[in-house]
Amino acid sequence: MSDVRIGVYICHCGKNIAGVIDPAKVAEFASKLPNVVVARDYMYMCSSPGQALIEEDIKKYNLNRVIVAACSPRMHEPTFQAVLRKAGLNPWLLQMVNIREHDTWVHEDTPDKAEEKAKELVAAAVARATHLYEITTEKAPVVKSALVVGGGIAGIRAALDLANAGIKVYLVEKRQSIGGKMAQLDKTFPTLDCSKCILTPLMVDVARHPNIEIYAYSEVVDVSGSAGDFKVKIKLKPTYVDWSKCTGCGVCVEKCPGRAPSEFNEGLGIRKAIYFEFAQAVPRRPVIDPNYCLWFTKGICRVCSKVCPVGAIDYEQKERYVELNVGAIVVAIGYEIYDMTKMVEYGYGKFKNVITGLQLERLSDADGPTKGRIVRLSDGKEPKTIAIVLCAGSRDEKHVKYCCRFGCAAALKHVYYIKHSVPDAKVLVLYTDVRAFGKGFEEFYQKVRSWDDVYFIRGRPAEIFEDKDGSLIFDVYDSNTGQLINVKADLVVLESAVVPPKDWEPLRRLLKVSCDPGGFALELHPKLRPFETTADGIFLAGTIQGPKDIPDTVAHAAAAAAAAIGFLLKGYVESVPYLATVNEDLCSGCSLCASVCPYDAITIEEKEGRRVAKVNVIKCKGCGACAATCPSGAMQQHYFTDTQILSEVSTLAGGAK
Amino acid sequence: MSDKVKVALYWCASCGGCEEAFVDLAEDLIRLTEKVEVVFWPVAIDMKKSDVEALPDGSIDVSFINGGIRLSEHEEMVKLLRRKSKVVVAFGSCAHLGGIPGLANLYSKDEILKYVYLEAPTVVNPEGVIPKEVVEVNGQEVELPKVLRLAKTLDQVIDVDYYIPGCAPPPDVIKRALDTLLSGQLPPKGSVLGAGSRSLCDECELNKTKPEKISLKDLKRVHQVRLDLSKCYLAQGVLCLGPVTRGGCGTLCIKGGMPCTGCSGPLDNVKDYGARALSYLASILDYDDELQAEKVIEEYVVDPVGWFYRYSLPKSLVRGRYQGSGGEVRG
Amino acid sequence: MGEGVFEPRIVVFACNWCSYAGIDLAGTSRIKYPHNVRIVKVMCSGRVNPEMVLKALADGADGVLITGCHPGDCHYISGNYKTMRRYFLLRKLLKQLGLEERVRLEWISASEGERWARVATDFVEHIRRLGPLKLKEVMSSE
Amino acid sequence: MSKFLLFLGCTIPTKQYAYEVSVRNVLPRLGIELVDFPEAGCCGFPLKGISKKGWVYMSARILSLAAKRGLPVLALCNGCDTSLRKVKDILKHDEVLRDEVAELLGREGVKLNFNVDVYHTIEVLHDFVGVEKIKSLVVRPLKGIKIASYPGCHMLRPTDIPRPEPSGEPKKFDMVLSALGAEVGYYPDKGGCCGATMLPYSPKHAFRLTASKIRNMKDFGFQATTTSCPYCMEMLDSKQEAIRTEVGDDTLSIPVFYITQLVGLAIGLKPRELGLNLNLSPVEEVLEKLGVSLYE
Repeated sequence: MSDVRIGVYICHCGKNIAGVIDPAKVAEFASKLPNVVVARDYMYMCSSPGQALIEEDIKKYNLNRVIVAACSPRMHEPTFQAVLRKAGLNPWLLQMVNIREHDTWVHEDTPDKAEEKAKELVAAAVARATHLYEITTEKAPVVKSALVVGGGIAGIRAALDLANAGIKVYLVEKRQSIGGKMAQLDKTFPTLDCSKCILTPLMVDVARHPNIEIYAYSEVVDVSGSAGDFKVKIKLKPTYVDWSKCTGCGVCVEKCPGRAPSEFNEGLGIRKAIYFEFAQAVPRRPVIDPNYCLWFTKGICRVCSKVCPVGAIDYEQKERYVELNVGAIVVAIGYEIYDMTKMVEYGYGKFKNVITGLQLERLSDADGPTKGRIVRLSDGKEPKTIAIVLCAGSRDEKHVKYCCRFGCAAALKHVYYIKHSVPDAKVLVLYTDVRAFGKGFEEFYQKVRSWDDVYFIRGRPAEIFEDKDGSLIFDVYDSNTGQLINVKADLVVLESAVVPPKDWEPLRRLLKVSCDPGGFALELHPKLRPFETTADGIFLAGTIQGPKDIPDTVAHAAAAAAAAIGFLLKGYVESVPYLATVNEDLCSGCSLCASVCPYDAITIEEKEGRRVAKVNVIKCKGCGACAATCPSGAMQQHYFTDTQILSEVSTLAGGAK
Repeated sequence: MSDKVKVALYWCASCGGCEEAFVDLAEDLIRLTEKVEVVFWPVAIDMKKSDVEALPDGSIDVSFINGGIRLSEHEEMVKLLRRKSKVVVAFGSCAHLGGIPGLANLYSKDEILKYVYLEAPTVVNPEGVIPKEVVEVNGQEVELPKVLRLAKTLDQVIDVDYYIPGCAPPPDVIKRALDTLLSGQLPPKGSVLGAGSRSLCDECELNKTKPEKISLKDLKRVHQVRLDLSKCYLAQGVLCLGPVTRGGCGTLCIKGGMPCTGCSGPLDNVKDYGARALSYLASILDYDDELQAEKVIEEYVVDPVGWFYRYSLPKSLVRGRYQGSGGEVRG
Repeated sequence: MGEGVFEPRIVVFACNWCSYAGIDLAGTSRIKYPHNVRIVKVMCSGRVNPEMVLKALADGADGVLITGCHPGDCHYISGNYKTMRRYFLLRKLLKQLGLEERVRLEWISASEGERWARVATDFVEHIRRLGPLKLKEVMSSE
Repeated sequence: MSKFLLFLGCTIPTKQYAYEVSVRNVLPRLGIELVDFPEAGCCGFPLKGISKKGWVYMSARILSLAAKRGLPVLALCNGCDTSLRKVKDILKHDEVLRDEVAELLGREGVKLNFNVDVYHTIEVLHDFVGVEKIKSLVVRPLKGIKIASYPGCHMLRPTDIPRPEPSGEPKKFDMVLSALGAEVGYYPDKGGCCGATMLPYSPKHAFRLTASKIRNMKDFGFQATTTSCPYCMEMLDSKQEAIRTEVGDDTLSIPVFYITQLVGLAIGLKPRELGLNLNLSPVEEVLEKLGVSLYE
């Protein structure tokens, strides 16, 4: 390292840093460290004047290392690397120091210790920076196509936006039809327009779009490759119907004698053994459910194959697999409602007349199991007293800590359903808070609150018991009036909590996406980059990132699509800088590095009669396992060499001397 | 006479093997005597400390010192030799890295004395006598050399110019080292002489037979397995320290059917031999299940220090068993 | 150090994808924890060579904490498994050297800001109870 | 043959002898070996609200002593069972408290070790003996008797630690009862609290709580009830008279048994061998149906 010239820049980040420690003091300390030519502090380093300051210094003092002590590198490393590039320096001569997230934000109680810590972190960075060197990265082309996982409203919107931008889209849906939860809803709040009426046209657009290929009744089973060039393996579950022949006439469904509980109707009502999810299903291609089909269960019937005019029925059909090559992946697999049987005290699953909000949607839907009549499931009678329980499982230490973000508005909508179907019904809304934050929500809330026989009680039921006549009895403490109220209701509707779908965890691991405490996908930044993930080329659309109502979901999906479009149209991805690199002179070809490489990126090759390790820069993802395993130190990782790490470690361990 | 290179040879805590190694030079030793004049070599020539003290400072060209530093006497002698010599060479694993006697750093000085003089099965010591530093023999106070708290390497006591590795250094290594020293143009200070600049695998014939990926289900110790001498031992599940050990010895042990135990020590830029060895061994164990991995390691790796620091405990970053506040608290 | 209450010096290795993000999260959520921890970022805990851990102890750290993604979550498929195995073996070695209480391995995911704060607090207290290490001084004193 | 340390706690040996008598006579006949555990003291549960450390210490002591014996613990009392399991959980996570407790135990030369299994009566009956075996031993089926299982709240709660009835409902109870030939079924507030904890400071409310349980049982046509908790027994059985007076309703009368007493009856033991003479509720009503005399 001949003539190392380091510039150190301490950011105030307004009061975020300067409110706890004195950046000037840290800069003053830094200026005395070896190889440091200039050290300054500034209000906002990331602001354009702040950036300009660094740029000028680089030229003025011809610096060849730059240290910025500010926020987390995960936030602004790219920003400052750009500054170096602009000033003609290799971006990997930059060293960030995290004195905000790792210091001032967590140690404000002990300011002088925080300042001491900041100084030590800077000292360590200086020690490390001394050993930095230029790193050149390569540009790899991106495949101009995208995979959208999940065909709910989020997936639909994302797919359409991508496709309209001229990008080839593969839309994978695990069920027979796209449409997702929104298709199950009767109406949408607060405007109360019919859900299907606004959804189905979009579903048709998807089906018709030249750039969109739908893989319904399919699942993602494997993902390899990397951003810009993913290889995705899709499993097409056996439908026992040759969709290429099928015309969707539906005779088979009509004639099928087999009966099964309808998933689409949340277990209320039945469907045929060969079925469409619902009338407007897209694609309009039926599937046979072997668990209920008489041919599969009893070896009789075969009616469908007899009536099919095109001979599309194929009982022998096996699952098939297709390999897709895409540049970006949009995850839009939505949510699932929390298993209400886990809340034993509410008796869901035990007592027939305790139902979920989604089940109420099906009851209220004109083409639902009761043709739109709201009834008690125990005896089909019209309920006179209905209790709607909000936050069922949500905001609950024992179950789901977070808010579902649409339960309140949904409950108001459900009051409307009930009053609409049973005008003289008495409705009790048991709430914790009514959070009417959305556009038009508060107005809607006021309206519903003003209706007769609608009572808002601030409290949750203690424990729900079933009376002999199937009606439900429970106590609820109304914290507004301080009264303990004994309720006897004909029907209890639970506005259930929201959780990620069961199949998210395996997919998450394939995609290497982190998750938040609730299990939802973790966004790259909660405010600035809520639809991207830490994994490049993988984007989030809708509720898989966290509970959302329909407007937010659609906005989120469109944003994800836009981000994906930007990523794909940029045309290239930069290779990781942190690649493994061999000092062939030192290498003895012991092949231990090759043994531990998870990507088979290292091979042992013959060179001048010696065996030496060779790194395949395309395959290498830069984890550094090889470098940590190499017994001689011949294998190193760019930007994380032994010398760089050890010098940092030893400074931190010894403290700022 | 005076044009001959003046050399001194001295041993500290040593088994004598390093002295033997010189004799093993055989006829080369004769040729050597034409070039050098031995001014001090307690093993071969009857000379006393006073003879060395009598020499003018810096009058010895090269001192070869073997053995670890365990007694105050060793410190005294090597400091003296340092003063008298232009060049000091740490000869053999003990002087270089601490060697086998360095493993005693796992025990406190008292534990050692207690064991050696009272508990060792071969000891007969009815009065339970333990040597003291000062003893009275008929009215006279006799002073014995002090046993140091920890065994040390030579360079932990005096400034060392070069190292010759090995336990003991094989003749070829010594020959190459001497040639370099006598050639006149000396390598940079601190160099390891006569040995290779890469790890042992580089010169090992079995390296070719090594599969591209080694992954071990179970580890075996040499006595538990019939080794296929034509294939890489490590790949057969036996700990061979070749990958982490400096080459140059010509893989003598491996040719003799034994895996490398690492007497030549680490390569230049390795800070801690044992840690590096440990790292690669753990990395190639084929266990991803926490409990299983823990179990296999617990069961098989009986004595990690003995494995990974056999010759280099005093030279390691930790240097021995920590006797301070931390170690004993809670189990 | 030395003056008044003993303030341990702890070096933490954190992987970029899970643990470092988790530690950042603790910051953004303003979850307080002792100032004694000093974080060293690596791309993957699998990059951490035991040599680095010993180096930290030898150069004055009182404790070392290695953190990585939970098993199965590694951004690089299997890096944390290698870390785990190295840690088990290292711990056994440190037991012989009387130092096993000084090093710990913890899994911290990107969402576990609170858990990180707990782990950090717990480890700092643990080391505080063990007292200063002063490895160099102790091991080179006569 | 599974072996357990018989941990009685403090309520049973002081006022609920019937439980101990029936357990000692019934379980061995089901192939369970009981080992006396005299060195164990109070589990400390009542201290919970006053001194966490004190409580944890007392339960930790019992766990450690059990670990020394190398046998799993059978805790007859719901409170003890909960206390021991909760403390295991606390010690697992709280390193500081762990050290403090270890120090306290050290004073009497006891080494802290909470690596010991704790089981409750119902688990021994259902998980270890098994309903099939019980069925096979029944000689006097409880045919035609509708029995309300009343496990006591701690069988089901708190749910953050393993509970004897993990389903949130007394399923094991009902399966054992069915095995004995009895009729079982649902009634409101089956898993509710008996009120015992309120007894010291508000007997009135405690009694009302128990009253509501008995009322529900009778409303849903039950002829008897059974529990596995000495506290619930205290409320349902011993205090039944007092409850009737408190709420002024003489119909609130129901025979109350320990689950072990019912098993004993079904496998043909004499009432006295089950301490049934110590029950204060009208158990005769059931005995008559079975054609057994309390004093035979």
